[in-house]
Amino acid sequence: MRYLWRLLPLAFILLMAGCGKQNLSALDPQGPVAAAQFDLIKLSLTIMIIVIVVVFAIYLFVIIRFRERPGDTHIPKQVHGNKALEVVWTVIPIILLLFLAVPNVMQTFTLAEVEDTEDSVRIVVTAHQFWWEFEYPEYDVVAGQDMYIPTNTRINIELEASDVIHSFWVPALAGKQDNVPGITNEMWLEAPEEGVYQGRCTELCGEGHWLMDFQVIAVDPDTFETWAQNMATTDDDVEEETTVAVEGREVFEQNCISCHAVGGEGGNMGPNLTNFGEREVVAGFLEYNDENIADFIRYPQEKKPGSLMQAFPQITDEEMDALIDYLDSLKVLD
Amino acid sequence: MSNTNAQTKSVVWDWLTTVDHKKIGIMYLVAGAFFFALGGFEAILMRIQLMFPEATFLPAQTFNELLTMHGTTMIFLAAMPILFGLMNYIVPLQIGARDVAFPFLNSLGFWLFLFGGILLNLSWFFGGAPDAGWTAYVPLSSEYSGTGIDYYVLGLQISGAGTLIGGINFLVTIINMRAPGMSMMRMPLFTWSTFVASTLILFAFPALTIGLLLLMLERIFGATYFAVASGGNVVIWQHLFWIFGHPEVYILILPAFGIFSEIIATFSKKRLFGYSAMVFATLLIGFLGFMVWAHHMFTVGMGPIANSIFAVATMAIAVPTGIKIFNWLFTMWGGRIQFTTANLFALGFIPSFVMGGVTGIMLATSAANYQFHDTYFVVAHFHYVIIGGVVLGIFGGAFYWWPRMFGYRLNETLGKIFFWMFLFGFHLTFFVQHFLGLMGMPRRVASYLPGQGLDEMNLISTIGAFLMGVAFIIFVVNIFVSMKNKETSGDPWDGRTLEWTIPSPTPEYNFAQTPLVRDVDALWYEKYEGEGSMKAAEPLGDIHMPNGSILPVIISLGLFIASFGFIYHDDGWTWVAIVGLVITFGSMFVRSIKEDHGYHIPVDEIKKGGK
Amino acid sequence: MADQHVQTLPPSPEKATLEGKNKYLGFWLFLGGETVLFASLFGTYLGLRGSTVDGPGPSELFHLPLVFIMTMILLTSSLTSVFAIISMKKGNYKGLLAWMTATVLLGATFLGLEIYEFVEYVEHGLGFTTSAFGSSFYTLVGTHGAHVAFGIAWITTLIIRYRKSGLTLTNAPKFYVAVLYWHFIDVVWVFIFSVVYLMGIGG
Amino acid sequence: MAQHGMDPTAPLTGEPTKKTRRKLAKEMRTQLIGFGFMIFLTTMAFISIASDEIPSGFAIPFILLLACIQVVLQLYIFMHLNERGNGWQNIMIWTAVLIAIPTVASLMLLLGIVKY
Ligand code: HEA
Ligand code: HEA
Ligand code: HEC
Ligand code: CUA
Ligand SMILES: [Cu+2]
Repeated sequence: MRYLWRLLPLAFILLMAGCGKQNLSALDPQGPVAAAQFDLIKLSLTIMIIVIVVVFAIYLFVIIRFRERPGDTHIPKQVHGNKALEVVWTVIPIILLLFLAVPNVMQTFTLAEVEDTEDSVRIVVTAHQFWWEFEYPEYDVVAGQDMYIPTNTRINIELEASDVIHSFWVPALAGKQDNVPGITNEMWLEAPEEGVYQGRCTELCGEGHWLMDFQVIAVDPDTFETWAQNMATTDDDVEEETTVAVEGREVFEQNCISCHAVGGEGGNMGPNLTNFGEREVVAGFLEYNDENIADFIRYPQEKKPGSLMQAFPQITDEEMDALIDYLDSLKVLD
Repeated sequence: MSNTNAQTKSVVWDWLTTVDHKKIGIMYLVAGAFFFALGGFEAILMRIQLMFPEATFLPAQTFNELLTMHGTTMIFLAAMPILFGLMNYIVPLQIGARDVAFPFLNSLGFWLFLFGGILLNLSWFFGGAPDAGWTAYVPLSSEYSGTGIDYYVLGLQISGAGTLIGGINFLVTIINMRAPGMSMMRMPLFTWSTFVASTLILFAFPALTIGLLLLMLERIFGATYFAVASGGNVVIWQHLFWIFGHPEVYILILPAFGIFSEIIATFSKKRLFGYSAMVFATLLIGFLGFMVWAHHMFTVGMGPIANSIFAVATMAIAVPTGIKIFNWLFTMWGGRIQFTTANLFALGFIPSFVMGGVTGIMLATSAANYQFHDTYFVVAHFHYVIIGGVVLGIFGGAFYWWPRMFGYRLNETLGKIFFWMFLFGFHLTFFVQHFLGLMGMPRRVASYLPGQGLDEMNLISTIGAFLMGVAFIIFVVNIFVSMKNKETSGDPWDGRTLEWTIPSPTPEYNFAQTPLVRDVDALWYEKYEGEGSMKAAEPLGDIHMPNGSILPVIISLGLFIASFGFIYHDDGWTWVAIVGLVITFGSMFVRSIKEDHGYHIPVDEIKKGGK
Repeated sequence: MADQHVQTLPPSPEKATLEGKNKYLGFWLFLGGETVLFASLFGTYLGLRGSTVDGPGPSELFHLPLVFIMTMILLTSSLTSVFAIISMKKGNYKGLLAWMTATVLLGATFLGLEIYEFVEYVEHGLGFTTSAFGSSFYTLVGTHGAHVAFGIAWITTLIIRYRKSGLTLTNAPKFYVAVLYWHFIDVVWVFIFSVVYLMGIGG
Repeated sequence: MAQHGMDPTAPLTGEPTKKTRRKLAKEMRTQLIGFGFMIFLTTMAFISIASDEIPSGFAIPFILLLACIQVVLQLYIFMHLNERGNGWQNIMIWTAVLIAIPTVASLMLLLGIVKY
């Protein structure tokens, strides 16, 4: 019997093996928080499968055994009820629920414990229609779209919103919490493995909701340290490799700086672009290539409906090449 | 005053002014079915868009409008009104009454619902439908959305008022107008569940009324309850919405439970197993339903104590629900189960609903809910309970009571094809959505990206939705092709309860003589243990009937007109609001000063009709 | 029909007919709904009462003497409506109308004072849109005020409509139910003066 | 049905019975005492806030208690909930109160500002 119980979730996982992307699925947890939640999911699922099996068994027995057969016209005995049975099916569910409720309450409190420790990293995540801002108060760093974290380190996250409610979800690392205007929510997570984890907004926040994706990039703590230092210290003169990039910087300073910051300077109406050259995706979801970057800058609303970035159809091809060169050169790691 | 007005009125006028609970019931059914088709159509459009990744069948904005209107339409304008239709028609018959307690208000409730529903749907033509989800979370719905939300607010406010009136009406009817001998503990379960659902309406809808009022004042008159910049708080809306919203889902499911209790007992040819436990469980579900609303808000940041309390309270609902499930199973145990279409729906319900119910308990696991919340897992859960529970209940009830309501039986063969296709399509659509959610697909997304392992299951889901659509069309066809099968017997299923004691078609006064009830399942008792037919509790005499009135239509119309004045009040339309309100309050005034004592149907006529 | 019947006064004319019973019960149920309705408003107010932003707060605005007078007036109007029902049960129809009129007049005075109060607050800088506190305050107290206004209109209609008819089995439930409504308005006010005004001043 | 033989529009004539009249006289007394009590409770509430002697830590719960007492008095004296035949009315009103309590509490506390 015991053996059977353990088998059930296993069967389920086998069923699901190969389903979903590793860095996206909640069924393939990559960190302690997601793992704890997955354990609860398995526990609850096990209990639910027991319930389903019992109900289905009685059900099938009843409808087969007591079906009306041709010519049968007997009047069944009009039973009123049965006290003992009633007690049984009241008490057993209560016991089953206790098995779920107790660990759940414990986990609920564990997941709510957000305390800074010596080597924990704090990140303030501010959600905007339809992009993400990550501030590292301990490092004086602001990043956009890509959330860099050190592996094996407790990451304490503060969630805020600048306009409507959003929700911060990185299924492979941790369940979600909402970014609510006027309220600060907290959560924590940890990533043991280096990698890129897909994150997304899960609260309907307007037209661009479905594309409000971001990435969590876990790197080893040393790399992270370098990243954070460079993010904080790079100032305006990013090493410009080509003169084209210098031209590009001019275009950028004319058009874009009011909304986008690079190296500490510029507005914050759009994502910080200090490390844009290291993005894997543009605007959270577009493959990183010149064409997509150009298209997005010219017609952001066509690429990402609802996007609040201003469109720049007037930028010439030449300017665009320079601009992209410049954006490409914005790197902080090596 | 007591004139027998036998004037022949035009058919349309007759329906517009009727206060007969049976006609009002039928109007609810027709309007509800229309909105069901509309909401289903909207669902099909969404499923087409989600069939393939990055599809461009619908713009994101339109998708958001569709999902909002689909949810709102299905809950407020389809499921609830259809249930109201069945309650209206059946409950007075089940308790041996000639009408509901307030026939005039009954009619008013219907027209308010209808005009509210029309208003909501007109938004499609005037600047776009609401787009913030059926839950209309602020500040998206208060500061970041267009006029669609105004239609949502006012449409729901008006139809909600109708629902509240209906709820009070059922309560008073059930408490005060039961036939002699029909004690509370002899009432059929459908009546009981109507009673509890009406209580939930009575206490849940006011919270929605206030929520909508605040949202309206905020949007139209600049109030700042939710505006963070002026010290407002956006979580207030969520509480108000869910204090209403969670009981609402039990308002939907309890009547369906009632329907299944009737069907299962009838077609097992057995008395309901554990009647008093069933009643008690219904009451308990109703009560607990009010104490768990915050399980929709686990991720909003209330804190771990609050989350834990609401999680455990939510799980507790499994117990009374389980009691009901097992009582149904044991009603069938030892019975003689007939597989009529109506009963097929009940039999399809049990496994489907249990699957949806247990995922509800999984969702209630607060720490795990952080993974489930706002994903397709939730979508799968609630369609399993709503379609596997409420919608199957509605169709089961339709097949069961059709001969009573319309005087003919629906075709069984077509009915069974419909059932199997619908059930199969339903599981196909929604089973895979559990996995979609866990694999990282949020709900309310206008599309998804390829290469994330979500493609195949979305395609499967859409195919299932098409099957449901085709099945529904078969049902509609069935309605028309079956019309010729006139049902002459008033008791086609060997029924157990009072509604089957009446000849078919149902006379407008229901019972020539109020029946005397001697046991649960009054008719069954008389048929198999008593004297074969119902005893009468009163001598044959004139029957008092209420007069019809057009005022309900006018009152509702006034509010409908006033709504436009509010919505466009910035454009100088305030006078429209005033005109509308004058119409409404004016006709209420007329109603209150005009005494109307109805008329009597003389004995002779009853003798003719009741032969 | 029954026109010749002599109708003698039953002990509870408001519940003598099925219609009367239905109305009586239905109205109580409605009051149950109203309870949740006002609870929602009270909750919202309590949630937001600290959010005065730059506008004035409760302790700067509220004046106990005015609220005390308003409370006494409303309480007294509840009593006059009780007298009205006692008159009704005695078969004293004139008394019923007279006491109902007194109730309406007291109610109107109350409403007048409330309007005066609101005007005063607006002058002191608390508009409907000034702050979340302002919005929720006006909504809660204003909804109560709207109930008072509706009650006044309702009872006035009854008085005018039935000024000559004498007490009948039709209008007895109507008067009775209107009085129930009036008491309920008073019940809500008890919480308003305690929770909004007294707690607003007391901390 | 019940109203057979009754004409709802005919003015009700005749005197109340002796018994009814005695009951009404007693009722009058109850109502007046109740009213006096309500005035007293209200005045107490106002005084406890107006006076500087009483700390608000005591005054606030005290006035809330007074409000609850007063409401119960209103319901049972003015509104006659105590009379026979009001079973359903009592059930429904108290259910409403039972639902109102968590409603108010959660709107006050569970707004995400302070985490519980
Ligand atoms: C008819 C409608 C209906 C019904 C009946 C239910 C029933 C239940 N629901 Fe569901 N629910 C919805 C409609 C419904 N729900 C809707 C529409 C939403 C989404 C709203 C939105 O966000 O848009 C929702 C969302 C929802 C959530 C929020 C999810 C989220 O957004 O994160 C939760 C969380 O707790 C939940 C829980 C439950 C529970 C515990 C039950 C229970 O009542 C189920 C009880 C039944 C059983 C458990 C099965 C039978 C029992 C037994 C056989 C006994 C033994 C069982 C055990 C021991 C487990 N529901
Ligand atoms: C009673 C409630 C109810 C019912 C019955 C349904 C029925 C269906 N629902 Fe839905 N649904 C909700 C309530 C309901 N739903 C709610 C509350 C939401 C949340 C909204 C939100 O997020 O705000 C939702 C959301 C929702 C989503 C998620 C949207 C999103 O998050 O992006 C999806 C996606 O698949 C979906 C699909 C369906 C389908 C395929 C059906 C099918 O069962 C529909 C079947 C209907 C038909 C089969 C009718 C077909 C009619 C025709 C084909 C026209 C023909 C006409 C004639 C013959 C006259 N629903
Ligand atoms: C009105 C303010 C505004 C201006 C001006 C603006 N942007 Fe943006 N930009 C945004 C916003 C907002 C976003 C986020 C869009 C989204 O993802 O929804 C964004 C996103 C981007 C992105 C994707 C960022 C990422 O992290 O993937 C790039 C690249 C970009 N902008 C480049 C530019 C360039 C180049 C210019 C000038 C030619 C410019 N922007 C001008 C507001 C602006
Ligand atoms: Cu942000 Cu959805
Ligand atoms: Cu719920």
